[in-house]
Formats: sequence, C-alpha cells, structure tokens
Amino acid sequence: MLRFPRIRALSKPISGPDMPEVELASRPAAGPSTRPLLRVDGLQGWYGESHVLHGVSFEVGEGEVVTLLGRNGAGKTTTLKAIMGILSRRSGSVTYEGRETIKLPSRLIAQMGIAYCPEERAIFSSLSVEENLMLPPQVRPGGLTVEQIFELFPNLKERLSSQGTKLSGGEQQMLAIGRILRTGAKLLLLDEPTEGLAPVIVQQIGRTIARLKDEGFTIVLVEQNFHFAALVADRHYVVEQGRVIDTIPNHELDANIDKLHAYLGV
Amino acid sequence: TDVKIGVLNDRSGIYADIAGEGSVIAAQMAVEDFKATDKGINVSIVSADHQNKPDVGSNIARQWYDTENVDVIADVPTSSVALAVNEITKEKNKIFLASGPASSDLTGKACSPNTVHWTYDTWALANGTGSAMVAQGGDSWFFVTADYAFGHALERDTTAVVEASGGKVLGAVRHPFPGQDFSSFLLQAQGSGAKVVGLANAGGDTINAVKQASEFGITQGGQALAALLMFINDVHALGLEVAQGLVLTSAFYWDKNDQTREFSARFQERNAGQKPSMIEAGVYASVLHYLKAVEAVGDKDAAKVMAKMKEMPTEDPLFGKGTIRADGRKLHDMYLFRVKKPDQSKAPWDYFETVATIPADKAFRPLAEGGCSLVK
Amino acid sequence: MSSGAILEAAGLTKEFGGFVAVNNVNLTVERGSVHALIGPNGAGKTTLFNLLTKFLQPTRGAIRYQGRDITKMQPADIARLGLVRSFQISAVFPHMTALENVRIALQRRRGDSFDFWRSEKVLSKFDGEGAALLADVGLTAFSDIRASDLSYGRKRALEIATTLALNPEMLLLDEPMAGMAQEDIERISALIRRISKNRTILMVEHNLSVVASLSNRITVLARGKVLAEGDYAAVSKDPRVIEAYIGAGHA
Amino acid sequence: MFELLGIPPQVLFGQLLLGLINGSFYAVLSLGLAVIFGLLNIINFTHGAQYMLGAFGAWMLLNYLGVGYWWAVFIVPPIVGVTGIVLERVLIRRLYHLDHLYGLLLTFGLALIIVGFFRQFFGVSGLPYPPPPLLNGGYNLGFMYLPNSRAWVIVASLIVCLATWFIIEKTRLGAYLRAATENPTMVGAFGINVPLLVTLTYGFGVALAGFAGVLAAPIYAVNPNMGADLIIVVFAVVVIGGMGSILGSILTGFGLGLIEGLTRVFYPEGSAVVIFVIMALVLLVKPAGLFGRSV
Amino acid sequence: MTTDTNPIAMAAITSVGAAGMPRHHLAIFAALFVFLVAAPFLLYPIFVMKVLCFALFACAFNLLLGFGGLLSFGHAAYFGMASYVSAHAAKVWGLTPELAIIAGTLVAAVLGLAIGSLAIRRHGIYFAMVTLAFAQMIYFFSLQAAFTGGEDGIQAVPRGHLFGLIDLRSSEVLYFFVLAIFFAGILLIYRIIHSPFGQVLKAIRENEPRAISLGYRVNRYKLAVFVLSATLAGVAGATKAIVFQLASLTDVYWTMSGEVVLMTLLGGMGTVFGPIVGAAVIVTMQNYLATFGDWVTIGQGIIFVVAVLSFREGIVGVLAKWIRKPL
Ligand SMILES: Nc1ncnc2c1ncn2[C@@H]1O[C@H](COP(=O)(O)OP(=O)(O)OP(=O)(O)O)[C@@H](O)[C@H]1O
Ligand SMILES: Nc1ncnc2c1ncn2[C@@H]1O[C@H](COP(=O)(O)OP(=O)(O)OP(=O)(O)O)[C@@H](O)[C@H]1O
Ligand SMILES: CC(C)C[C@H](N)C(=O)O
Ligand SMILES: [Mg+2]
Ligand SMILES: [Mg+2]
Repeated sequence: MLRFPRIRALSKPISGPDMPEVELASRPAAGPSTRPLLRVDGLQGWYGESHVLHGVSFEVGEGEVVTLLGRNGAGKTTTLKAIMGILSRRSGSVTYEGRETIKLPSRLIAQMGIAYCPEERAIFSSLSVEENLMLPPQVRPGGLTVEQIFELFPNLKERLSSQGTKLSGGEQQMLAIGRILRTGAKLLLLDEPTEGLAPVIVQQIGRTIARLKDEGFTIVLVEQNFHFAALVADRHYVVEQGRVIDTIPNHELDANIDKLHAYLGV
Repeated sequence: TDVKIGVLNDRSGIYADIAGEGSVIAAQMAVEDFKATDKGINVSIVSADHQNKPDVGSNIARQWYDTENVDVIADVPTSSVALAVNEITKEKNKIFLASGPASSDLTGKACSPNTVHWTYDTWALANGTGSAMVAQGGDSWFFVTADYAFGHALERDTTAVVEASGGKVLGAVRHPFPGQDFSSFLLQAQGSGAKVVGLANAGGDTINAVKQASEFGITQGGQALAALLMFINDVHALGLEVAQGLVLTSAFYWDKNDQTREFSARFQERNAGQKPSMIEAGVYASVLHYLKAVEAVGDKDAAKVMAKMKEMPTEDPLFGKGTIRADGRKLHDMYLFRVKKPDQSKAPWDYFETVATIPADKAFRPLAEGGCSLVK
Repeated sequence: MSSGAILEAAGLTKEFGGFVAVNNVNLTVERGSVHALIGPNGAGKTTLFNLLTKFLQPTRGAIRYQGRDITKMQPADIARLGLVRSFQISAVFPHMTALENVRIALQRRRGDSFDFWRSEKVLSKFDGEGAALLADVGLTAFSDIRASDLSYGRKRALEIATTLALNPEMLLLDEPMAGMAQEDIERISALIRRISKNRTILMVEHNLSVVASLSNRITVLARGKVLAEGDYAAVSKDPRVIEAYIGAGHA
Repeated sequence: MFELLGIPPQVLFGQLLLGLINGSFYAVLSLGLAVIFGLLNIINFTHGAQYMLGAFGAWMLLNYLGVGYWWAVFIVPPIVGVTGIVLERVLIRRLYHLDHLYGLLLTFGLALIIVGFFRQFFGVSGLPYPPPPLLNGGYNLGFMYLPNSRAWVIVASLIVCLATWFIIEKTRLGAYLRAATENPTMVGAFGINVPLLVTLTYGFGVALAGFAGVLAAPIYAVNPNMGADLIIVVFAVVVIGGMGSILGSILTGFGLGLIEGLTRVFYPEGSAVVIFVIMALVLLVKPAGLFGRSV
Repeated sequence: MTTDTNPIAMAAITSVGAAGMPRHHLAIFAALFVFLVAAPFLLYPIFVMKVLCFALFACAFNLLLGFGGLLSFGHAAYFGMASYVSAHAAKVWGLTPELAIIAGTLVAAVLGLAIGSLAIRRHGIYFAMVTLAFAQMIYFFSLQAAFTGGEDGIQAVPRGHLFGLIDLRSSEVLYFFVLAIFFAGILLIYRIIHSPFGQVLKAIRENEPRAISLGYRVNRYKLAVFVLSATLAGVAGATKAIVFQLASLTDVYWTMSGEVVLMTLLGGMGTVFGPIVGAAVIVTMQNYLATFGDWVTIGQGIIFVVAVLSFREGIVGVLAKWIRKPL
C-alpha cells in the first residue's frame, strides 16, 4: 500500500489560530438545516445523443456547503453544468429560491445569483489578468472586494497585466475562483477548485470556502479529494452513473468511511 | 434549313452592359426582322456567359459545336476569348461573327477563313481618336493602359498613329485589370505634362478613370482626355457632367438616322431602357447578313456561306452599305463623336455630336498591312 | 542504483518579456532515480519542463542529456534520444482508438513512417505489443474505444502507455495524477513505480503523498529558483518549503 | 529638376498622399473584418458585398428619396448594419460552434447572392454618384491637387478607426466582446447576453463596411462588383496586421496604402501583388502578423 | 482559432476487406470504374474529362486539408503552373502528351517543395494566408511572364500522340488516357491515406505537440504531404491543359483556389469520395447553367448557403453518417 501522508494529516480535524473557521464547517446536518436554496429533482442531462444524467436529486440549504463526490465520469461536472444552464439538453427540475430554472438560458440563471467556476478554468487569453478578474458583472451586492481577493491569492496581484492564459495552471485556478467571488452571487458552483494546486493554496482555499460560508454564501463543491471536502462540507452526495446514490452528513463521515472508500474505489 | 446561332459573351462581368443580354436581344431582332421562318429557315438562338475567360469561352464553344449543333457563334467581346473561339471555329469549320472583340489580330496574324470581324478594332479606334486628337493640337501623349492583351494592342496601335501624325508619346503606365483606383496613374499622367492622356482600357475601367480624372482636375488643368474605347453605355453611367467634351470613335450611334432611331427604340423597349451599344448593333447586322447568305446559298455549309457573305455587299439599317474583305474585316464608315455638354442634351440618351465621319476605306487597316495569311 | 547524472541543466533561465519564469536553475537528475519537482503554482515547473524538452528555447543556460549538449536541439530529436515528456493537460489523439494511440508511438520506433505507398495493415504487427502496454495501464477493455470517449483518468493512463511505447530512457511527467480519482492514482502510482525500475523519471506533482512514496529525490522550485533539494524527509521539514509550499497544515 | 530616386518629389509626395487615402479604405474595411473575425471568429466574405451595399445605399437614398450625401453618411451604415444583423440572426448564427471554414463558405455564398442580385438589377457599368457641393473642388497643395472628397475620406476614417479601437480595447463592453469570442458559454454563464452582443458586433462590423461604401460612392463608380476583388486584399491586410488585432488592422491598412502608393510609382504593374509579397514576408518573420498575439 | 484540427475529418478505418480496403470502398471503386468506362458513350466526353481533372485536383487538395489538416488557399498555383508548363512543353517544345504532363507535374512538385517548406512553419489561418500569398505571386508571374501569353493564355495546344504512337485527337481515345491518369491518381491518394504515413498525419492533425513529444519531426511529414498534394494537383492541371488545349490565367487565380475548397467541402472533406462528388456537382453546374447569366451566380450562392446550413459534412459526409461507415 501507498502511504498518503497528506491525507492523514488533513483528515485530522484541524484547529489552531490560523484556521479557526474550519471548525465551523463541521456542523452536523442531515438534510438542509435551513430552507432549501437550491433544489434539484430528477435532473436528466445529455451530451448530444449520450444520456449522462439519469435523475439527479439533491438539495442545498441557504448557507450550506455540500459536495458532490464520485468517480471520474460519474456526472458531477455535468450536474453543475445543468444547474448553470449551459448543458444544452436537460430536463427535470432545478429550483433556485423557489423559482424553476430548467428552461432558462444561463445568463438569466447567472443573474439570479448563481456563479460557476469550471473545471477547465476558462481563463480568457485575449484578456489580461485584470480584465479576466473584472469581467463577470456584479449581479448582486455583497461580493468580495478586489483587495480581499488579492489577499486570498497574492499571485494574481503581481501578474495583473499579463495575458490571462500565460499564468501557470494553479494561478489560473485562483483567477477562476477569484473572479466569481466579486459578483455577489449567493450560490457558488465550484468544480474541483483544488485540482493542480499546491498544498498551501489548497489550505487557503479551504479557509476561503469556510469564510464564504460564514458570510452566508452557499456552495456546491465537486471534489475528488474527499479529505479536503470533509473539512469544509456539511453534507456529501455520492454521485454514480448520473444519479445521487447516497447522502452522508459530514459528522457521520468517519462512520461511513469504508462505504465511501468503496464508492470511490479507493 | 435549321440554323443554330450561339451568342457567347459577358453576362456577368464588366462588359455585360455593353455586350451581354443586349446582344442576344439584337440577334433575336435580326432573326425576327429577317422573317426567317417565312423564308423556310428555322433559326434557334442559344446564349452563354464566357466570363471574359478564354478557358470558359473555348469550353462552351467546343461544346456548342460538338454536341449542340451550333452553326455560328456571334459577339464574343474580350479579345483573348475571341482568339480562342477563332481557333476552335476554324478547327470545327463553323462560322464566327465577331462583333465584340477589339484586337485587330483577328484579321491580322490570327486571321481565319471562318471569321468575320464586324464592328470595330483597335486599329480603327487608334486611327479615329488618335489622329483626330493630334490634328487638334494634342501632339504629346501619355497612356494609362489596362495591363492585358487588349490594352497593350490599343496602346501599340495608337502610338503608331500618333507618331505617324507627327506627335510623340511621353510615357505610359499600366494598371492592373480590372482597376478601381486610378488616381495615382492619373497623377503620373498629370506629372508628365503631356497634352493628351490616352485611356487604353474599356468598360468599368474607363468609367472610373474618367470620373477620377475629373475629380483631380486633369481637364481643368489643360490636359485633354482621350478615351480610346468608349461606349454610349459608359457615357450613360458617367453622366454628362463628367463625360462632357470627351472625343471617341464609334461605328454606330442610335441617333444617326431614322432607321437607327427606329431600331433603337424597339431595342430599348426590350432591353430595360438601354440604347444599343455599337457591339449590339454589330451583332444585329452580322446575324442579318449571315441569314441573307444562308438564304442565298440555300444551305448552311460554312465554306459556301462564308464565300457568299464575302461576295455579297452588306446592307442593313444600322451600318448602311458595306463589304467584307478577304481577311474577314467588315468595312463601313466610322465616326468621331464628341460627348455633349449637359445643356446641349435635349433628351435622355442624347449624348453625342458628330465631329467627323471616317470613310470606310480610311477607317480600317489596309489589307496589306495586317499580315493575314489569307491575303496573297 | 544510480550511476551518475543522466540529465543536467546549468544556469537555465527563461524570461518572458521582462518576467523571469525560470531563474538560473541548476538541476542534476541521477540515472535510475525518480526525481520530483515540486513548488507553488507559477514557480516555473512547467516552464522548466518545456525548456528541458526544448518546447521552449532557454534565454540562457545549457542542458546536457547523457553527457551530450542538447541545448540547441529540436523537440522531436530530443524525444528520439529517449527523453520523452507528457503534458500537464492531457494529450491524446482524440479521434483514434486507444490501441491506435499506442501504435503511433510504436510505429515511430520502427522508423518507416514515411511509407505512404504501403498499406496500414503493416501496422497490425504492433497490435500485440500495444495490447500489452494497454494492459499495463489497465485499459485492455478500452482498446477499441476512441480516446475522446475515455474518462479523464483513463486518458492520462493512455498517455502514459503511449509514452512507454517509445521505451524511453527517461520520462518527464507533468502532473500525472492531476484530476484523477483515488483508484486511478493508486494504479498509476504503482505503474510509475514499476516502470521506474530501469528508467529515470522526472515528474512534477502536487500530490505530496505520491511524491513522498515515489521519489528518491525532490527539487523544490519557487519563483523560478531552486529553493531546496533533498529527499522527502529533508525537504518536507525545511521551513522555507513549508512556508512557500506545503503550508502549516502539514506540520 | 531635383529628383528623389529618379522621381520628382512632387510626384512622390502626391503618390504618398494618395496611398494614405487608399489606406483609409483599407483601414476601415479591414477594421470591420477584424472586428467580426476577432470577436465572432467568422471570416466575413460578405464584407465586400456589404461595402458595395453601402455605396448603393447612398445611391438609392439620393435617387429614390432625394436624400443627400451628408445624411447618407449617418443613415446608410446603420441600415447596412441592420441587414447584417438579419443575416446574422437568420443564418450566420448557426455556425459559431463550427470551424471558421464554414463561416467563410456561408458568407461567400451570401456574397454571391447579393452581388448577383445587384448585377441583375443594376448592371455592371456602374452608376454615377455626384459628390455633394462641399466636397467639390479641392486644395492645391503645391505638389498635388487634393480633392476635398479625398481629404474627407482620411479625416472620416481616422475618426471612425480610433473610436472603434477605443471601444474594443479600452472599455468594459470591449472586454465582454473579446471574452465572448473565446468562450461564449462561460461569458453567458456570467450573466451576459452573449447572443445579443454577437449580433450587435456583427452589425457594427458590417456597418463599418457600409460606411466605407458611402465614402467610396462619390469617388468610385457605384458598381455591384466594387467589393469583389477588394475583399481578398482587405483580408490580407487583416492578416498582416494580426488577425483580430484592432490596432493592427488600422495601422496596417494605412501602412499598406502607403506602400502600394510607392509601388505605383516605381513598379505600377506590381501594385496588385505587393500586398501579398509583404504578407508572405511578414508571416514568415512574425508568425501571427505584425500585431497579433502569438497563440 | 486554428483550422489544424477539423471536427469532421475523421476517416476512421473500419472493417478491412480482402483486398486491403473495406468492402464497401472496393464496391464503390468498382462501380465508379464501370460507370466511367461507359460514360463517354453516354455523356459528352470532354465534359467528363473536365470533371475527372477537377475531381483529381479536389482529391489532391483533400489529401492536404482533410487528411493533413492543412488548409492551403493557394492550390491554384500548382494546378495552374503545371498546366502552363505542360501546355508550353507540348506546344513549343513539341513533347508527347505524357512527357508534357510529367514536365508540368515536376514543376508543380518543385513549386510545392519550395512554397511548402516555407508555409508549413505557420499554423491555421496563417498557413492558409502564406500559401495564398505565394499563389498570388505565382499568378503575378503568370500574368507578366512572356511564355504564358498573359490574358490570352497558351492557346491551340496540340494533343499530340501518346508515347508518340497513339493519336489523341479523337476525344474518345484521349478519354481513356485521362481515365487512366485519374484512377492512378485517386488510388495513390487512397493508399497514402491508409498507409503508415497516413496514420502519422492523422496523429499530427489531432494533436501536434503530442506527436512532437513522441519524436515525430512533424514538419517533415507536413512537407511531405504538401508536396504530394501539390504534385497530384499538378497532374490534374497538366492533364487539363492537354484536354482543353489551353492553359490560362483562370487556373492560377485565387478564385480557383477557392473553387477547389468549395468542391472539397461540398462533397465532404476528409472523405475519400467526397471531392469527386463535389467536383462533379460544381463542374456540372458551371457547365449547364452558363446560359442563365447572373442567376447562375445567385444559384451557386444559394447552393453554398444551403449546403453549409443543412449538410455541412458535405454530400458524401452526410451519406457516410447515414450508413455509419466512412466513405
Ligand atoms: N462534452 C462531452 N461530450 C460527450 N460526453 C461527455 C462530454 N463531457 C463529458 N461526457 C461524458 O459524460 C459523463 C459524465 O462526465 P462528467 O464530466 O460530468 O464527469 P465527472 O463526474 O465530472 O468526472 P471527472 O471527475 O473526471 O471530472 C462521462 O461518461 C463523460 O465521458
Ligand atoms: N508563455 C509565457 N509568457 C509569459 N509568462 C509565462 C509564460 N508561460 C509561463 N509564464 C509565467 O511563468 C510562471 C511559471 O509558469 P509555469 O507554468 O512554469 O508554472 P508551474 O510551476 O508549472 O505552475 P503550476 O503548478 O501552477 O502548473 C507563471 O507565473 C506564468 O505566468
Ligand atoms: C470592350 C470590350 C467589349 C472588348 C474588350 N476590351 C476586348 O478585349 O476586346
Ligand atoms: Mg468533472
Ligand atoms: Mg504547471
């Protein structure tokens, strides 16, 4: 067996003066403890002819952080895209703040206050870093200020005038997260935000998520690294073959760890 | 007898207004006026667009002769295409009634027993306009020449005339064909100090060049403009304001006599209000003459009909009396016209005043000078 | 195990406009080792890779591979010397099947790829070898699937199989585990360990557990410069590395 | 007489000035093409036809409605732009997700149709468009006579070019446009109305072509074929400048006008090919054109 | 922004039949052969020869675009130059037709080598533009050089005697000579596509950096396919000059480069048989609609618009999708 020092280190509950917020994340919850902000019900999705989502259902309460866990190709990214309205063929029901959005174009969904940070980052090469950062229009008040974003991701500040795609892979990830924090969207859909990031940054993002949660943001997180997920989420939904097959509240994670390992094939 | 005439010309390019649909109408009118059916000759007319490209033109000509039993091809503006059709017609032993093309080579080194060159040629244009301008004191020239076979020929023939009349050529500039912006060539012409700026081009090129010459004040500056090949349709497009005063050589003008007026009125009705150009007039006259020859021979065999055409004097309402020479050159009077001032023009299309008439025996290159192999 | 340096870079520098992405880096990779290159995002790891494989031209510095100066060579020629890289963003031939992907690499080794007058049937002689390589990375069941239809993890596996098909002396892997699920990580780790037996590997990787378990030597890059070098134990205790890269969480 | 390279300086300066005027047309046309290519990834082969539409628009306003040149300068470009918007909405829209070859083919086909109809109904000899009184006459600059109509072309196109450049490179709207080129889905997911943006952009690019057409009407004959061969030259200008680079296409437009002007003095026959020689040289030395971002 | 990888060029090879090609390909080749042998007795032979020349030209072009992933916008240069040289060789030097064609082809190959080695260093649209630029220079040369006859072209080229023996003046005899050239050409192209070399091309088209990292010197492969394509385009142009007894500026003008793109796309780029169909459709249209003046232009425009909007894989591409087999 391989040794995974990082995983061991991270799976201990971390506390300490530098990461106080993380503890907040571990609040127990079985279903949404608050009124559901987002409700996905029987969501179906297709890429052309291939049917990828077969009835995804889950709920996220206001101010919660939930994760979608699952193997490669389970349909996690597709679920986020369907919620965001950028999967061209979808059916079922997605309600946000009680409003049905399944038929709306993505721009109206965005204007309701949902923001998406894609797996492949989608940094614009014809825009400078600064323009990339400032691109998404503010949809609501209450987003982070540019200064707060630079505090989180100091790399960005140094490279403001570079071409967006000249940033390193990790820096691009920071930029992709940073730019949606400005918009004031209340529901953030983050697709593998820690992929390819240095551990320091991963921790920073962990702190950021906790802080965002504190400030009332609601987050749907897709993660491969469930040890990271465990630190920040209230609840985990396990996705397999286009369905949610299990729900594990974070506080029951330790008890269910073997089951989860089996799901994820660890 | 069944006769099939193919009108081959430019139906979409820069010469389409001079020799396009109008030529087909002219050919039809010739057939109607000749009352062919009454005389037992069944005439059908086909037409096609050669796009001013030799390959397209020769392709169509060959196909017409091979598969559609076309007996005679008429018109073919654009010298390069005409030369190709000339070759194929000879090879297939049919008849070519060239009205559109300008190159005097058709009755010179490329002459063919199967071809009649009807309306005009570069030699006649050079002779008409060139000598007239020199005679008026325009004894130093600068050419603005379309950079292709026709432009070169026109420049060459005009240079010869100018020099023979005692003038001299100060220079020439060749513009890409077709051109849009002539200002820089005109500026060079202006800079040369020549008394006459000769435009050795045609159609849209001439129109643009004349227009821009007026914009840059060439004529106001004291230089004269000689559009060596200009059609009434070009004048129509330019408007008299700009075109006034231009001197041009032509074989035909609609307002010459009652017969031409009568024909032109009928033609205008069928051709979207446009008066006939000299090429269209030539198509009418050449088809008419061909049909007469067919009637006279009672057969459509090319050699016999051709012999008859050359033997019989020509007579038609548009060009009057004339003859066809051994080298295939049709002879008739040519005219030197001047474009009227706007206030002189009394009616639509009232554009030209006659400056001189060049008699048929002076209008064209003497038979001996062409180098045609049919002339012994 | 080690028998001297296989790859050496001396004073390697790359500037983009005014920005120095790689700054005077000296790097020695021992023959037969698994050498990891880690460092914060934007440290210059990918750029360094690009320099070593000549996808970028260094501003200054020299590179020697097996004692030979390759600073002036073309990327394809470097691959032909047995120094082969993978990409940070998955790189397969999307409209070809998994087997065809591997065959492309096998075919290059055979060296008659200009034969435009022969039937491609001659390529079927590689099928056995190709299948074996696919089996190594657990893709046997997918050999007739087009690469574009494979999941991300499997694409990475295919990419490694393709690279191995060249039977390279030395591999440069840029974040081979990025975006992989746990099961794939374990499989690929095992694979890398196995193939490292008679090869040299230089890899960029953010997954520290993978780095720790696989590599004999680690170079830490930060802001274009070498910050520290040593084995995992030494490097992970280096306070500068903790500050710049690993973070307090790993204390 | 004092001469420069065998040419009297008067003639040389005159030619340079003419080159600049020509360059103005290149600049405005290539700017429109660059805007459309840069932002929509469509190689708009209809551009030449739309330039022609601009000239015809002015001609029709004058002849059918009696509306003069100065009104046409403001009315025609939006009208041409609207025809572009219709094309975009109905046809071009369907091709964005495809290789730009298809956009080229479609717009090429559209150009054939438009030009074909105009040839059918207006012939090809060209129609006269008298310049307005204000543009008649000109100034004697000593080395040449500069018609007002041409001086106006330089001024008008400079203004339009600079304004466009500013909007695209320096404003927020411009940033949306550039981002939407690369990844319209993501920009839409930020809450921006990308389809509208794209339609307006196409309309704007086309309006620029229409504007050039209006400028051309009093100078050249109004002719259905006037854009046909120009398109390939203008396209070369865009490429030399660097595809999608706004500033590049403007500067290159003026620059190549000048170079072409010089060629007309020293080697007139070559003036049609010089742009291509330059294009080959530039692309061999600078892979993405003079001002292009290397990929 | 790159045209290097095209979405629809995916001539994946399936079920290989006995003769080394899939059975349905074999069947199509056979049917095509039978039809073409019968064609001169049913149709105007010169017309069919024109189709064959353009079909070969389009296939040669498609080799570069559909299978090499390189969009050349200057293929008229090789087609037209070969046509001039072969016309000149037959008319002025008095070479026999097969030698004249070889001469034209060689010039196209050399030209392809010269231009290709410069152009392949650029990508996508810039590659297309470099090829266009050189083609425009070739056009300019053809316009100015004395031997091409400028606007008039080289006219009255003798068809001559094949191998000095067989008189080609009869269009029927000439036809079978052209048919042989055509078949040799497309079979060669077929083989190139389905060769080890073809596989490498495909890999390069799909992911060039990866191919480099595997040790392929991609520029050599691109150059090789460029030269092959130019050479075959030359064969087509040289043959055309003999058939029509004419070489003219049309064949070197940029619109000819555009036309071959249209033929290929209309028929189906990246398919084996598409360019043949595309060439046949376009040549037929130009041939039989020539009497309709501007309405031809309008009609052509409408066809392109409809084709792009509703069957953009091209005619054959759409058929291939229906029967789910590469064609
Ligand atoms: N653009 C596409 N076209 C066709 N199929 C796709 C496309 N994108 C994804 N798929 C398929 O849809 C399924 C779900 O993919 P999805 O990207 O949602 O998975 P995921 O759970 O996010 O996986 P990963 O962890 O690898 O990101 C997979 O089988 C994948 O192959
Ligand atoms: N072509 C380029 N032009 C300008 N700057 C560049 C270019 N390529 C990389 N950079 C810059 O060089 C730095 C190093 O980038 P590099 O991709 O090598 O980082 P990395 O160490 O691989 O990071 P990551 O772990 O995030 O992939 C970054 O700041 C990046 O912005
Ligand atoms: C004016 C045209 C109808 C004739 C053309 N210029 C020729 O080449 O002969
Ligand atoms: Mg995913
Ligand atoms: Mg990297």
